Amino acid sequence: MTTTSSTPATTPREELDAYRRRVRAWVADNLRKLEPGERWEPLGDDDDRASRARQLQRRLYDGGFAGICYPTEYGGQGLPIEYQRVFDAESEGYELPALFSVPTLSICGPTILEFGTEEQKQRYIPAFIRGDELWVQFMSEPTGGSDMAGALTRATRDGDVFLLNGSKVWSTYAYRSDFALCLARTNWDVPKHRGLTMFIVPVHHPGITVNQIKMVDGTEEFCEEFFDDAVIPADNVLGEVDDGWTVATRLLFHERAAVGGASPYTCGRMPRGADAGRTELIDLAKASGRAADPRVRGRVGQAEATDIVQRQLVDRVRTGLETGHFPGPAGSLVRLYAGTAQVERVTIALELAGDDALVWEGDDGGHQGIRYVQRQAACLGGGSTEMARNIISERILGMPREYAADRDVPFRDVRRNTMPSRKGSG
Amino acid sequence: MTTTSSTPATTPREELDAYRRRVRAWVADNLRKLEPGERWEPLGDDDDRASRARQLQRRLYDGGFAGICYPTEYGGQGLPIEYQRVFDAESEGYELPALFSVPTLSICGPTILEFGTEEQKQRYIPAFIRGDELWVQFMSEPTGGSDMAGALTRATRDGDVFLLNGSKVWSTYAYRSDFALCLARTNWDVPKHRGLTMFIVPVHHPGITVNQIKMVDGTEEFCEEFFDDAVIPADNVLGEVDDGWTVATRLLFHERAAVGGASPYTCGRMPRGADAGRTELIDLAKASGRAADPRVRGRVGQAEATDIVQRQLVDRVRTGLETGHFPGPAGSLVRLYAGTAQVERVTIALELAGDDALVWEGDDGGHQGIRYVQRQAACLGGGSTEMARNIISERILGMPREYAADRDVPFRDVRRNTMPSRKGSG
Amino acid sequence: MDLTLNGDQSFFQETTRRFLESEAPLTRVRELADDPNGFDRAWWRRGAELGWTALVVPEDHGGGTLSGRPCADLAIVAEEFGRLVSPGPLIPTNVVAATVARSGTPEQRAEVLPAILAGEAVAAWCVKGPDRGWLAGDLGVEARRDGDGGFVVAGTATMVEAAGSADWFLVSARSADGPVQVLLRGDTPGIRVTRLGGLDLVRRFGKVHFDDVAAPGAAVVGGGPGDGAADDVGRQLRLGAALEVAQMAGVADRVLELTVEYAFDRYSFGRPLASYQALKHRFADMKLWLEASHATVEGATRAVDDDVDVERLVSAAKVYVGDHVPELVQDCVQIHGGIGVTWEHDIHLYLRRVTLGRGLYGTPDEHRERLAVAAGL
Amino acid sequence: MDLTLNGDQSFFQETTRRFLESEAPLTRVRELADDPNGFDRAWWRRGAELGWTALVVPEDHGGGTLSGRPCADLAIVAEEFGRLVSPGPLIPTNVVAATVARSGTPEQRAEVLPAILAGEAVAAWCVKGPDRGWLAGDLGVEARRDGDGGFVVAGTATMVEAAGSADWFLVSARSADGPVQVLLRGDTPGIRVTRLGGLDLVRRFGKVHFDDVAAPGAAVVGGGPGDGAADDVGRQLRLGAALEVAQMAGVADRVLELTVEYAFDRYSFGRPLASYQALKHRFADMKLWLEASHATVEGATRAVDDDVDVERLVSAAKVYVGDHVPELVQDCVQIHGGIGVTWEHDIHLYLRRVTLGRGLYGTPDEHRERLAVAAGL
Repeated sequence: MTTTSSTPATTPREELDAYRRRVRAWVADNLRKLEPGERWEPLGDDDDRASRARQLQRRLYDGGFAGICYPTEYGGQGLPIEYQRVFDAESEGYELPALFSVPTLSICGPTILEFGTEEQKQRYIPAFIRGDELWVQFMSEPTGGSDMAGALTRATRDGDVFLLNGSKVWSTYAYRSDFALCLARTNWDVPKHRGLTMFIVPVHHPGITVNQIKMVDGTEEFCEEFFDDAVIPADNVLGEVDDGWTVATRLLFHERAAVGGASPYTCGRMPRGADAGRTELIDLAKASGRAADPRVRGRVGQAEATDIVQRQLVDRVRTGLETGHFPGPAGSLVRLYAGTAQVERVTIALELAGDDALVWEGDDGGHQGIRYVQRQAACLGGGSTEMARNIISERILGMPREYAADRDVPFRDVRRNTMPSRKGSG
Repeated sequence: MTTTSSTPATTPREELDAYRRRVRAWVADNLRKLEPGERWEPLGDDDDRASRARQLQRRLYDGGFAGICYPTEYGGQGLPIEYQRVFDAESEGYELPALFSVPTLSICGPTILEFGTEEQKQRYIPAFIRGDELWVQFMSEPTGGSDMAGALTRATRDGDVFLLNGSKVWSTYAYRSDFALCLARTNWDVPKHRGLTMFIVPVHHPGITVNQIKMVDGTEEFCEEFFDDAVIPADNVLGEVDDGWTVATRLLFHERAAVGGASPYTCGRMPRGADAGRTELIDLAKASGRAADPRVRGRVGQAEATDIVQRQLVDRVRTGLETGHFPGPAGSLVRLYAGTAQVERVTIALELAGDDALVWEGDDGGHQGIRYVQRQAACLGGGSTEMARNIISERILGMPREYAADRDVPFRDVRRNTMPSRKGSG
Repeated sequence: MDLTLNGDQSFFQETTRRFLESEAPLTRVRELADDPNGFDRAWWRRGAELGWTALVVPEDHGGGTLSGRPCADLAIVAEEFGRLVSPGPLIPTNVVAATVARSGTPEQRAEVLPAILAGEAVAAWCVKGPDRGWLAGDLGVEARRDGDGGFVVAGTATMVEAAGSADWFLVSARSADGPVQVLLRGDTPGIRVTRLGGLDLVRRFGKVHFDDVAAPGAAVVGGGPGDGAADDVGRQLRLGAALEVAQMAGVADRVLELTVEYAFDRYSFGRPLASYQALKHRFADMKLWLEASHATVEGATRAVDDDVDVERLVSAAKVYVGDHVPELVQDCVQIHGGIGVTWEHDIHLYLRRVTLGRGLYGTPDEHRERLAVAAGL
Repeated sequence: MDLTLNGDQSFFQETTRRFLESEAPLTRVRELADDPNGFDRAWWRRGAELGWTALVVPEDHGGGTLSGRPCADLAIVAEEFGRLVSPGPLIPTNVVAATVARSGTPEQRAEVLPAILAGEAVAAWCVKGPDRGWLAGDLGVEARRDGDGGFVVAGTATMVEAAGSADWFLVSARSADGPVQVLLRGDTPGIRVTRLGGLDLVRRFGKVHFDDVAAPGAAVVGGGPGDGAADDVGRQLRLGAALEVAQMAGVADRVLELTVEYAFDRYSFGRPLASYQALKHRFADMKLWLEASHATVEGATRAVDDDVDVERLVSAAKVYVGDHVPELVQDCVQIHGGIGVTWEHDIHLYLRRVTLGRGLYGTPDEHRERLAVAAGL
């Protein structure tokens, strides 16, 4: 395989310290140091961002630092998690390919690794480790809200292919991605969890339309997809037909692990908005001319504390998951904290910005006001905070599950949202 | 009837303005003006408080201002609500008998008026209007929480009497009261709402033990009662046997009206703790030596706003109930606001008091700390804020009722709290 | 909503609502987002015909109230504006009209009021200096005496609503003898307007620069510097704040209404959202915030009309509504889920409006401070 | 709880918990409410035998850590103290012992440490002046030079824990040459202790008055006034704060545990409380607050041990735990219902403990200010 032609996995296994030295040297020579508060793949024209990610992933691959915990036979380095963590620590503050780290390498990848046939694994895993192909999730639906298993998108068997019809939403960068894991209903006569199938779907494909969704803050990273008799070969089924929920459950587990910072497959420590947020808040406080006001100072101190505790909680949850002190769903603690912390941060920023958040000279301004209008996105994307609270109470504290009216009912008989919900309310 | 021997109801009906002038004159001559922040029946030895209330009620009666909206044939003045409101306005800031206003006159009284037999009405109503007899509610039970209809106290028919067994809790001043309305189960073979009966129970009676409950702040106004084969004549049934929930529902309605300020039977405008709280907060802020700190000033301003809006909400809900814009349950809005406002007030006071809330010289001190430890009482007494939120969402917004596992089930088959819950948790 | 509207008021509310629904639906509001002025003059004239600019003007100047309470009457319009995030210079024009009617010279009244009443003239109020608070009283513009009762006005005022389309500017300025107000034509030489971008889709603001503008004695409102002018400025602030919170309450009313409907219609796991207790309790809190907001708006508008305890009651309303209504709308966004943060969904129009309203005429922090002062701290 | 305890630490935690459960159950704590000192000396000696006072003292002085991280080790005890609102001068005695071990003279170490290690001696720390903050650095007691390296100490310190039973006082005083610390016997002439009533049932505090107390050179800790002493005072504050939040986290842990049990056992309308989503979501928030509190307590204790970024991390912990743990306990009171506010129910013992802990060694407000400074504001 061509993939093995790059830097071979170090055998016999290199000592962690030696590895650390090698990483440090390579990072310094091959990656770009970020400006304070700068994010990975700095937002610009989207084209740049996606292709930038591909370049960076390729660079990691050539350096022998791509897919560190992936098996060597699929182009990975076959090393244990400690090595990835060493890389993460040493590369902190440098630019890395966010779009590959999540969801490609840490969510879609591990799911394929678990459920893929040998052919599927050989075909897809090396390609994304190399940075050739970017993946995305087709899970949420316009009518579905938090109820992933209530998918209405249907895949109808027709000989050795399936015909895909319906729509998905909230896929990130789908219009720049190559493949998607798509959950669709293949059986309507059984309860909802037992009639689903997971498909590997080429994003740019006849019968698939991808639209970007304009958000309140003007960004258009999220997409919605419409499927109109899109032809998907039966070979593209991941796992078993009608057993898609098993696959989806693991995919969601990997998502929580990635978000919770406990996945061995994420690459690098995401530069945290909080850092940016932090310097930003202090600049705002100074700009406001009220830096001496104890209320202003108190709000900055509050944001500081919230930010510090967030890092500490992430570390604790990661440790707890690794040591087995915490069950898998503990990732939801991090998710809930992240949502509420961001709400606090944005609200404080609005307060500190004063008039500048409401009116501004020139075309560019009001950032804090616009962030405030977009605020709740932090409590919705990647599983709502409501779902996180359900998971924490039911699966960490063991409290009774919410009554679900669709349990054990053939899905076709379940009361569900008929009208598309993507409508204005005015 | 002796009751008619006091000032006769003014007939033909006196003009409101003339009435106002008469009230104003009488109040000035017969009632005591309160100190700023002073409550009715200033807390002292409990004995004083209860007998003080009896004296005051008697004084109102002799002046012809007791039971203004009660029918004349039962010792009232038979006037419409406007007259009571005039009295309330004119008597604001003077001492009035709180213990009679609520629950005797505004909760127990109207319930007797609605469901009592002629004999019962003649026997009991004039006596409390005169200030001779104080009433209390025996509704809550140690194992019951918010679920009044889940009463376990049982009344067993034995010829022309009932034998009462079980216990009640959270009755205010029971040890100083004369009669109680007591909800007990008379039928265990029907769903919970259909097996209850309301009894008129003499508080100081063989087989009834009344204990005061010491609260976290040291007060002992609340009581618990234990019934041990207490003999209650069948004549003391209020309403129909097994139809007690109908009576209880109206009693709870009258309670909400009284709390919501919409009852025609309450007497006077309760001097609001908020007033006391307000001056108190300002004193605390000054005493703290931090009166110039914008954070301290902001907290005082916050408490001010919360207090002002509370009065405005009470007025709005009263108007809404009177004009029919709001349904009866709207009283729950006032109840919810009162709870959350008190939580805010007490928390701000703790903040302003600083060390003085935590340590103090001498025997008497730490009031703000102790109030803080008692804080949640404001969200529990008189129906918890959780119940208020249920009522608002279900009976004002019309949202689906919570699933109740005891609906339509014979009560003896309902899963309930067996162990007495009045136990320490350590 | 005020629970004690009289017949005229209810009818007025009805006609205003119907007019806005048909002549300025949200689709129209979205179109106006690209209009430099954010509203259409002809449309504004029709609103004026309904009485939007007449309520704070006494009858002998061609205006008139419905209930004898001009602020309460006008709050009805403001609330309807909130329900449909309507365009138009409602608040500044009325704030200026009220002062001209109360304190203007006969000439000023004759010249300005008829045009405002007819919806022909738009007026804006210049009060807030850059980097200054609303309530601190440190005005951004300075007025220097300039012979025979006139002044030279210099400085900059910001957050001036409708500055870009104003035919008249009421300028609150500081002078050696205390605050003074002058009324100037929009085209007065030396006045420069910088149009500002803003969070709200259609309410427009500007910075107004005064480069030594000559304001003759005839332009002075309320008889020159001193207590009279200071009192007028205070009344303007309170009227503006009262109308702003009324508008915010209207937003809360409409958004909660929409979200409750949504919770009934929307199914999750085979159950309507409205059946989930965690959401029901949040709806209960929001219902409380809404009713308490209505209560305090009513208290504030009546206080403005009666001029009794008005500073405290307006500040309490600005604190309560400013703290709760934006959070109410945010939680409604949350309940809507992802679509709630898309451009296509209308709820962000409402969130923008209340985020703006929270800051105008004094933030909750500024009004808390004012309440602390009033409390004797 | 720290998720990475080593074997020795886990064993130590176990033995401490078992000892407290058998020798200081809540019934005993309630009895001690009437004890002037709030704890029993013999009992304290037995606790000392378990190592409660040895962890911050280096081995060559007879102490020793379990993990090489004295503060982290001691936090284990503090957390157990929180779980059972235990009595005893745990924090002040250890704070003083740590400083004597680190900066005391050989004589001071020899005289004080063995007695503390044996549980024979109780030590208290005098730092906070009446009406002064914890962190402002303006100490309440003044020290004037008095020939050959000695000082005369005058003034009052308040919120001195265990003042009434202290055999030794470590006094942080301001002097012309900067802060200075002296170690004085409890019976030193001129020291007067006023016992204070307090919110906590068994943790006792006092005001300590110094009427021109003579402190000889031999009493000075850390070589006189200056940076060394200032550094010691800072370390004492941080150690005290870290142990205080550890104790508060222990309270939160136990109270949430009890309330979750209660929610499973308690039925309302035929359903367990734990099945009501509105409560489930509040429990989820509380679980988050608990885990985040544990996380930041761990961060703070490690920072104290490693002396890295310690001021920020201790302040963050005091802010987060101080804001969330009392509210967590309050919500658990709410879920318990009426019995939660009765004297008979134990939950108020926990609420008293965390309300006190919130204020000791700096309120959340004070630590927010400190974080703002650290952030460069």
